[in-house]
Amino acid sequence: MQFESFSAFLDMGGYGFYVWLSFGVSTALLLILIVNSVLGHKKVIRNIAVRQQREEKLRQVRNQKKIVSDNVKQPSDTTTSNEASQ
Amino acid sequence: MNKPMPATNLSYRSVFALIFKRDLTIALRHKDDIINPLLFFVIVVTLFPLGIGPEAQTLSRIAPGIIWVAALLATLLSLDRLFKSDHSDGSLEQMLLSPQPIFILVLAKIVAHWFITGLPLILIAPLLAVLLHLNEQSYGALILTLLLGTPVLSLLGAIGVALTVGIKKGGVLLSLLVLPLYIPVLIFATSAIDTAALGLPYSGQLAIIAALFFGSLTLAPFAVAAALKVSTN
Amino acid sequence: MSATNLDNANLGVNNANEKQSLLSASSVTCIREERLLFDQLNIEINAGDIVQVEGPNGSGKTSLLRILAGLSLPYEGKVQYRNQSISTCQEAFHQDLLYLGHLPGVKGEMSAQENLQFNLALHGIKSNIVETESTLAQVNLTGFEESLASHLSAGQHRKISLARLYKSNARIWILDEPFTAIDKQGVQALEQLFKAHLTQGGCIILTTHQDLLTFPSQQLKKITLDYTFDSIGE
Amino acid sequence: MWKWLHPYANPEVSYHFAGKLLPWLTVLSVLFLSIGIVWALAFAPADYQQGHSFRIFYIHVPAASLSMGIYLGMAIAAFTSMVWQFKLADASAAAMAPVGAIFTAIALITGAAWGKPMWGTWWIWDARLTSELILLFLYLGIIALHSAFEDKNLAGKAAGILTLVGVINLPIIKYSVEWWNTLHQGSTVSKLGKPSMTMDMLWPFLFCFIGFILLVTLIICIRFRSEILARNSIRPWVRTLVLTQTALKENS
Repeated sequence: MQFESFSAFLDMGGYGFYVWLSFGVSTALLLILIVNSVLGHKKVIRNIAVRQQREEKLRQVRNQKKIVSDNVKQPSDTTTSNEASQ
Repeated sequence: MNKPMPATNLSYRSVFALIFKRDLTIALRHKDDIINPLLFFVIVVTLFPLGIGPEAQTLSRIAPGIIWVAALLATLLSLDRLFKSDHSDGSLEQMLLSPQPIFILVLAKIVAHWFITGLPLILIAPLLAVLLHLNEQSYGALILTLLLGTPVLSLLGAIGVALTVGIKKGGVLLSLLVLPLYIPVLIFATSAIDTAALGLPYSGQLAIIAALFFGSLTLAPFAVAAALKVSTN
Repeated sequence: MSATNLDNANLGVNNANEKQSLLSASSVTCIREERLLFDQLNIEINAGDIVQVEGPNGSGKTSLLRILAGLSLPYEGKVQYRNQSISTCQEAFHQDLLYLGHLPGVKGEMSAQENLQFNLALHGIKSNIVETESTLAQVNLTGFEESLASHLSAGQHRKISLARLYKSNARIWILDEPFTAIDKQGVQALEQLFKAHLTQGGCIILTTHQDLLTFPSQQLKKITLDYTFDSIGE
Repeated sequence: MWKWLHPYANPEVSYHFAGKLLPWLTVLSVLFLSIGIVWALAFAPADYQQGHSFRIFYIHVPAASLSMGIYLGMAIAAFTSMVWQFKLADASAAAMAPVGAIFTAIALITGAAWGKPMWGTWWIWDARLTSELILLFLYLGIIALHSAFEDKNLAGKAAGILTLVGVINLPIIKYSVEWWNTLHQGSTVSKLGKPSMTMDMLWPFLFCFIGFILLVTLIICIRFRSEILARNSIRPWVRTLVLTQTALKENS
């Protein structure tokens, strides 16, 4: 231990302000970065979940429309590719 | 009645000439693009004595820095027109899809841009140097550094424009991307002018700027070509 | 550039004899703004084919054309020009390609004639004033040759860019909505031009809202894209 | 030669691999950093010239070297992505940029706080501080470019080009700034030197340094995972993963 008392430790031989400023700001910035990273991960998951739900809704609406229009007129199936994969 | 197989490989020189001529024609018919950055350059330089005070000694001390920083900002201001209009009207796509090497297309556009914006700056700089009481021994260094340095600004700036051309509010971003890259040119150019004022040889600084010029001349067009492909994607 | 290839194309043949397709896309997947536009798309385009890409807005028609032209990279899959990846034979591919996108690529500061001349020169086609005048006449721009493009309308810009088709020696034409802002007569003239191009061994890929009724159904292929919300099939 | 790398080129595998690393990295970085920082603050001897202000050194130097190191890592990632079309490399570069920017900021702030008692002024155009400042600008440019593009893949490519241009320029900038510094400052101001370190200074420094490296790896892993998810959001594995995660959250 380099210091005789806690107040001496805080004082850092007169340089206390600068030393604690450096360590404080660094800790604060790193904490912000860590919190931001963790929250960012959750946000990405939430965004994907929200979009998934929205797309599910849209898909249902479209399917309903399709059923209605299919009933109205017989579809002529000239289509390829993506429709088949649906 | 087969269509003839295209034999459309132009020589590099004629591709270069084609693009260069086109860009100069467009610029000459749209003179604002030439005049506005130049006016900006003049106005920024004249603001400094008003802000700092008219003492000849102070002004001549900071003249190299002012002229160079103003030239840098004027170049930055004019960079936008390098690819922006071509991008928004679709001619950039056409150029990228032409059978000509993109390297040459890009180089021709940058050289044309320098002719339109860099060269007028160099021509008007001695006039502004008079206003700022630049040391008489420094005029040669000023012209030489501008002659070698402003092409570097155009070349490096082109990378930034190529990266931001597809972005809606790319203007501010462009300065953030490009200005840090300009620092070495600024440092060596102003130092060369300062050294010249002392009557000392400044060929060392000039050689470094020349090296920067050749380095960016060979590398920048590739970076620009890659960036344009991303931007038009 | 094998002669047999061209001869086959000349007959309008796109059957089993023709192995080397002019342009082909294999299992191409495209994603835009985190949405799947199309997945594992396979396209083969031979000389003499005209391919119409259909689909509602936002279904990825333009994206598909841009991928075929090599402007955009697909998320997965590859595009080949005569069985070679278009990135490895870029120069040869670009010589044989004419792409007209949404944007006409016409500079307002240049006259109609200069625009056409430049666009042709970029593809290595030298043209003098008489030639460009007659070409511009074919798209009904007689009298506008000297006027700056900025004084012309959007439809006229379109025509300037379409004028290139008459002088082009590229075999692959990729045209995004070529008929927009073109009147009925112009459309008919263009269809004639398309037919001539196809019989000369070219191919056309286009998007349009018009029905291309004048083309026989064995010549006209259709690709229909749909607005989907799928995830990529693994 | 690169065959062993192949499984990690799969986003799903790397996502779960990075996930497995997280607890280890957390424990190790907390361990090393707490030992290192306590040692540095309370037990390491004071410098005979700079006194206790020397303790700032234990953050400043690791932060400064990491800020450069992360940039180098980003450049390597950008290069691999460009040459081998290795999409995960873009994701890792995107994960590194903000971390690097924060460490550059830490190096700048601690440098200023160290400079104040040493030089009597917060800011001095010292070569090292100036190039750190320019490095910060480069980082901010890359981050801004990342966020300016809607499409993450395009953003990665654009930022990759900028990173490579920056990495060619960085030595030139550093050299020019150093040269400029000696030209203008002369020898009147002593630089933020590396004083001769004794062994009882070196040990806490090593602990801090390793601790910071582990922390950087940890944060990059967290961000890397988010980047993978965001770039593969239409893959079925991401969809099922998101579904199970949200289901878990709703149940708890």
